[in-house]
Amino acid sequence: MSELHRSSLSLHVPEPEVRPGGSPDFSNVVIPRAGEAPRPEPDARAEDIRKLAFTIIRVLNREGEAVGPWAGSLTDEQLKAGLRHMLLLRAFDSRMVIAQRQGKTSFYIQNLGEEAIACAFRKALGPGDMNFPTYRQAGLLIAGDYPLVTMMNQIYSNAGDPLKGRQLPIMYSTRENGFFTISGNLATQYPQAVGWAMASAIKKDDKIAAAWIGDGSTAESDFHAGLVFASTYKAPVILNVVNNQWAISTFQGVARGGAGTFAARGLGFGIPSLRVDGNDYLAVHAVASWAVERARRNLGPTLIEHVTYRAGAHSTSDDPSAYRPKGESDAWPLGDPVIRLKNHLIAKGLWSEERHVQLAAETMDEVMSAQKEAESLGTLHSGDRPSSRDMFEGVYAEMPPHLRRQRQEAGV
Amino acid sequence: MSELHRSSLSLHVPEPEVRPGGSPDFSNVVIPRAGEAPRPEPDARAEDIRKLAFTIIRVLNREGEAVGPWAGSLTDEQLKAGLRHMLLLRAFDSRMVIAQRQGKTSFYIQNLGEEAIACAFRKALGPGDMNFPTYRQAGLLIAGDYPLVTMMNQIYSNAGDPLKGRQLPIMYSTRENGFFTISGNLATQYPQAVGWAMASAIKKDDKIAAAWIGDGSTAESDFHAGLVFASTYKAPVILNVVNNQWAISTFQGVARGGAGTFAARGLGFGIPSLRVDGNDYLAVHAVASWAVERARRNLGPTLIEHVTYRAGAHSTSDDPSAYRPKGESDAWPLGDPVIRLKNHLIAKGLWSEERHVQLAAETMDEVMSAQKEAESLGTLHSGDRPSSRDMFEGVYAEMPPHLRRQRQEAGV
Amino acid sequence: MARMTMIEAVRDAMDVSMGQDPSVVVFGEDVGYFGGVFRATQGLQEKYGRDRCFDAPISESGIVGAAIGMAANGLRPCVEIQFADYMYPAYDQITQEAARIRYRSNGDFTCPITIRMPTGGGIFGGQTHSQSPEALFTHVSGLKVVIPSNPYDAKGLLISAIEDPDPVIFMEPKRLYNGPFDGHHDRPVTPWSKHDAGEVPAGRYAIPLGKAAKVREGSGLTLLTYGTMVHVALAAAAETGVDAEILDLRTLLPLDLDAIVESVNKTGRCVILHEATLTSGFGGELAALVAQHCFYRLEAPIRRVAGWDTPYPHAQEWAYFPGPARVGQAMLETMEG
Amino acid sequence: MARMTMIEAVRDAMDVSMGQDPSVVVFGEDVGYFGGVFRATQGLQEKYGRDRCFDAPISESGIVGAAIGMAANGLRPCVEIQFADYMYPAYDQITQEAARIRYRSNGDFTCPITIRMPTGGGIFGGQTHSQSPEALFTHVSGLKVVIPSNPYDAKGLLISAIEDPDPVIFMEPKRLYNGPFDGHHDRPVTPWSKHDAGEVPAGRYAIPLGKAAKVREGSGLTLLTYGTMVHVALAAAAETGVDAEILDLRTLLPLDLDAIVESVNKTGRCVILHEATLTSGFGGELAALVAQHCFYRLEAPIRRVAGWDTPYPHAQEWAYFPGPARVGQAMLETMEG
Ligand SMILES: Cc1ncc(C[n+]2csc(CCOP(=O)(O)OP(=O)(O)O)c2C)c(N)n1
Ligand SMILES: Cc1ncc(C[n+]2csc(CCOP(=O)(O)OP(=O)(O)O)c2C)c(N)n1
Ligand SMILES: [Mg+2]
Ligand SMILES: [Mg+2]
Repeated sequence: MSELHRSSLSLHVPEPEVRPGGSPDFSNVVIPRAGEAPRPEPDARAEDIRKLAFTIIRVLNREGEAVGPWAGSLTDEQLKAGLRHMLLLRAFDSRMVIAQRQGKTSFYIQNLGEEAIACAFRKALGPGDMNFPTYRQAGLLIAGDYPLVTMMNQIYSNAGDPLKGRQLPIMYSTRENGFFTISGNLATQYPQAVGWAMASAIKKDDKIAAAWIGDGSTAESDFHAGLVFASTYKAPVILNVVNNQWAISTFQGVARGGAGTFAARGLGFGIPSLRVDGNDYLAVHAVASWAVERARRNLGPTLIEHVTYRAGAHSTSDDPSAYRPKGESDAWPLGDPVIRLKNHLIAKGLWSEERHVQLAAETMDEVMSAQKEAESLGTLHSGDRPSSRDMFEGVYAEMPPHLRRQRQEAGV
Repeated sequence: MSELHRSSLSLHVPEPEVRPGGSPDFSNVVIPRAGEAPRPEPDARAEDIRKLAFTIIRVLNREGEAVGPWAGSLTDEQLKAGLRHMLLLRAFDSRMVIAQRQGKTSFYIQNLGEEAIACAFRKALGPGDMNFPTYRQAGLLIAGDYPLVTMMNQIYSNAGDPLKGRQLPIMYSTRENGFFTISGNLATQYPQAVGWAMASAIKKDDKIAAAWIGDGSTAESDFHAGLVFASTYKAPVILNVVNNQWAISTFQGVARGGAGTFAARGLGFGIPSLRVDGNDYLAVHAVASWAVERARRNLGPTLIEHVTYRAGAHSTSDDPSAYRPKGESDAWPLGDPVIRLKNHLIAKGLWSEERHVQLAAETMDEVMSAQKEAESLGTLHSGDRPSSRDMFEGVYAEMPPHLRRQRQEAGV
Repeated sequence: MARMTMIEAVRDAMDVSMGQDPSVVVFGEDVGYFGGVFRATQGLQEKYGRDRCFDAPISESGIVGAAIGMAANGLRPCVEIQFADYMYPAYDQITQEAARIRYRSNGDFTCPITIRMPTGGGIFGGQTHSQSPEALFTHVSGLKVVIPSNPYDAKGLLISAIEDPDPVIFMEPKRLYNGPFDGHHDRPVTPWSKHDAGEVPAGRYAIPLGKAAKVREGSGLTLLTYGTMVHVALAAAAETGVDAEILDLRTLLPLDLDAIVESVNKTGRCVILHEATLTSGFGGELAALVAQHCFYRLEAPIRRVAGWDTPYPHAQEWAYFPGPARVGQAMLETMEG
Repeated sequence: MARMTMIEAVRDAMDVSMGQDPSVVVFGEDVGYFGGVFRATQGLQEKYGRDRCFDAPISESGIVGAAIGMAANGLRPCVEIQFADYMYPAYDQITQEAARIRYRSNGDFTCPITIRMPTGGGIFGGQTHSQSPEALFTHVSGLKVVIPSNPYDAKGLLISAIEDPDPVIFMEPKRLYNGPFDGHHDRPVTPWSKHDAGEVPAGRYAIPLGKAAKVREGSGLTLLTYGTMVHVALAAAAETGVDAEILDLRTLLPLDLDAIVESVNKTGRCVILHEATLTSGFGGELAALVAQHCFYRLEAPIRRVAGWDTPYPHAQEWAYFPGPARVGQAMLETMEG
């Protein structure tokens, strides 16, 4: 029986520092210096490297130099390709947001501010590896050289849509490009990625998997299921958490709770867990490569928290000015991933402002010509489209009698 | 693109050290000395006391002395009462296992070897606090002086069953005694306990909640949901994990995976997490009281991993000799909770072997006379029983028309 | 009396309930500061404080699980699942826990919670923003299932749901939030301000659970439906000229069987309409009940019009949606025999 | 040919499948070393190795989620959910993922998984070891749902399920594991060794999914059922003397509608029987289909006999279970009009 004096309880409801009307304030976000974090051996034990779950691994410093033990995973050509991918993705986003506003499709989700993560990560993977992405990893496709026009066909649900109009825009699927069919239900793909990786191990194959989830979605149960299975079977999987500070209108503190970081969750499972500067193309690539090596060498899973900021709206259905202060994106202390890589290339003498403007124009051209091609195949409400017949196909490998009857009834 | 030489992967499937045919081996279980673990202030931060998640807090040493900073939370009278509760529970279990074999009920689950946990924990709670137990916390009721005969009535589904025969045996419910209705679905009660505690905080009440789960069930998704909500809202709840080494035939390593302990899971949420010797009545009570103080002072949740061993079968439907070696229970290095508390009382000069035998006989008498009384009210297949009419009641507060029709159709 | 949209009516119901009963709390994903992605809870946090209206982590099982615990501790939580399509992680807590707490504890614990969820399609939401999973709840003893079709009913039914001593699934047809959509997606939308059922009295009023509404009196056939489809049925009747008696069931569980039997016994014909997938949908139960209770009065086979047995597609939304043309045809066929 | 129990037949099907196809893997709670709480996987780990048959953590969503990922990577997982009552944490993965992977990816990814689960009551298992949740699966486009009623069918259907290119829910009536239980709980149990359907050929054979079996030829009425209730129906026919034609549906989705319509058109009367709760159970769908397709041949109302609309109680098990007496009475009433 407690002898304590009982004082009354009260509910703690976490809230972000600032809401609309206030001025952006990230003074509580501690940003370690670039180059500071050590780079352990890939076979290090989770417990021995736990500090990496509470810092931010960074390579690019303020001067645009690549510093520290995580630097050096990419050649000059690879860096330039990375910049191109990010610009392509940015151009793609900007065109598709407009296309949605023009009614050419119903919905779009952009990647603004987070381009480095998926673009750099993709380059650390090999052929045959499989991503289980969320809706905010289009960079995996762009950096994988998946045709822009096919992406747009999907977005437009037009005659060229490989998914026959069945899926919401941006819910891509391409086995060939290592991109698992996106689900609209959050977090479900986490245990699936682990299962895919377990199958690889069961088959004694050498392919690995990557799971993706947002900060807010780590609260979902399937995040736990994924971690449990990855931890128990030491599956060759990389468990990515993209912490872009927001889950629609909800700041990351609501999912994170009392833990300092999302990477800390992985430590609870004995999974080596690292935080990386998600706006630093070089850092993402280096950390991803480290995790890929671990997986490939059968050393088990790695959790990576990518620290970034969702610079755009959640989706085309959302207006963030209702819940976060103006200019918060500009105040974000990790900067813009495109500008930072550009500055690095310039610092290295590989690049110039002029060439950058030119590349931006080129990538925009590329996107626009893809768009033209896609639109020639139709958009959501005009032109050629997947048929109603397509709606009845593919529910099963073979159409069962009741669906056949329904298709007849529908007269298609 | 990875440049690694690709060697083939293989699946890691954790297995216990020994299976039937082998000899029990707990040499890998590190047992720290009693009295060694420090006792932090209740407002300590999770990060600052993380070592307590990887050790075992123990009070009783081999000589039966209470040592170290966690000693001293109980008076002599309370200790003797504790011994009595554990003996009562043990007698209760032994009679009910036999009753099940005799066909007086369909099912039973015993608490053998784990008596200290629920019995001691219950005494750290105050009136109005609420437990969300699993099927293996009958000690909460016994130590709460809930009538044995009512428990048996439930087990027998007889005319005195407060649950009208609707529930499987041992799925007790008593709001008055701070015991939430047990669910047969594992882990579901974890977020419920947190919600109960949140309600207490919302109402500015001073009551707290305790959640209970087994080692195997921590793999369930609802364990995660509970931790997320507890961490985010700093709910006044104690999150108990009873690690009795087994989940039916599955050893704890399958749920625990690569983490050293189950307490480690709590650290991933920034929740102060402690491991305690679950076979040490004094240690359990001390740690529970510490956590109760935290909750009561609005300092938030605590996770407690109780390290123990399931000395009996999983349930009356199970025969553990099929999956674990003979004598494993005797080899368990933390000993038997009853004997340990007995030895402590003897060491303190408060007790003797004779009085112990006498108490054991008394508690058995108490159980047997309760059993007689319960059986006079009926058992599952004979005597007075809840009616078929009771089956239709209580689905809703008011019986809707379709159930009324069905009850008529059933002619009851 | 004011004209309200259905979202405003839903919000007003929560406002009234929170105002009259301090044990009513509201939470869910994005419902706090922001007021919910459909803005159903806008202003409630400001009015009632952060501990009575707050954001939840994205964990539907946590939301419902916590609500159950709160209810056991004397509160009346009214929680939001952002889309009905996202209720699945909470399905265990809803069906195995909330629905059975009273029964298994013999009333020692109860579970007065309301679980709101926008339901149905018609907004190009694809497979995961369009579902109508009501039949997955109607099979569960211990739940009540409510689906309003207009602002007036929405407010009165939601107040009843929140005041109900048992768990209520409250499904809000999202295509009706702004106006009475009749299935003609290519015509301009009528706003609720132009519709009588957009008249919503101020303050508390309750519409009892378990009672259907006759939204059109008729003698040719009986059409049983609920939610968005009420308006589609009305349009089909108008367009075909079939003198349909249209019942808006409003509560699916418990069901107003008397109203159904009375009407079908009168008309002798029955069409059942819902947006959810046909097979094993709630229409099956309705057809079975009508076939059983009205057998000797039926003059034609009972026809069901429903979503096809496919996932809800994106581009083919209007081929999937059981619009006025399909409903009208089923009515005409039913009149013929 | 050997006489087998249903558990042995199920085990044999997995054994045959694992033997012929290295991509078949089996996992679930307690299925590895121990061989499962019902011993369905006994010996498989020893025979095929730890990486083809292993214990899973107690996480049904993890089990099904991982199986989906494995299937996408070329395996054919056959997983066990320890009791159907524990499938709810996996319901999201089953219905929103497994069922839709093929459709949403247009065949780019597929999901050939089998999810076995013991189902039904009759073992005094109370609310959480007795449920029959088949209707929660039959409403989901993209799933197949199979329920065998004897060892011969169990083996042939499980082999078909494992070989099927799409996800199959395989429900095993646990009351039938050891013998053909006819609902007379107070009589001695007949073992499968005394029953013809206990004859199970060695090696591979497949029973096609989607085909019902006529287990009793008759002309008085048609009785539609599956699982345990097949034997209860047979007992009721024998005891009442009603000349019932009894169809064991075996696969609920896709359904053998032709066999149903043919039989009911012949007999003109129909009784539907299942153990699951009545309201919104699969019987509703069956009744709706019969009412639609056989309307002009029906001579009496369709009757449904089912579990009551309450949670499955413990002590009142035999009052809940739709035994031969209730079934017989429904048959007699249906013969009368
Ligand atoms: C199971 C489920 N619940 C809720 C939603 C609605 N929803 C879509 S995105 C989103 C926020 C996700 O935030 P986060 O995980 O941080 O990812 P981000 O959008 O920031 O990339 C929510 C709540 C959903 N899609 N699925
Ligand atoms: C959701 C769910 N899945 C599976 C089961 C079956 N089951 C009952 S007890 C048990 C083992 C639980 O082990 P643990 O959590 O360690 O608790 P213990 O029995 O050791 O006290 C299992 C798998 C269940 N009851 N509920
Ligand atoms: Mg986010
Ligand atoms: Mg255990």
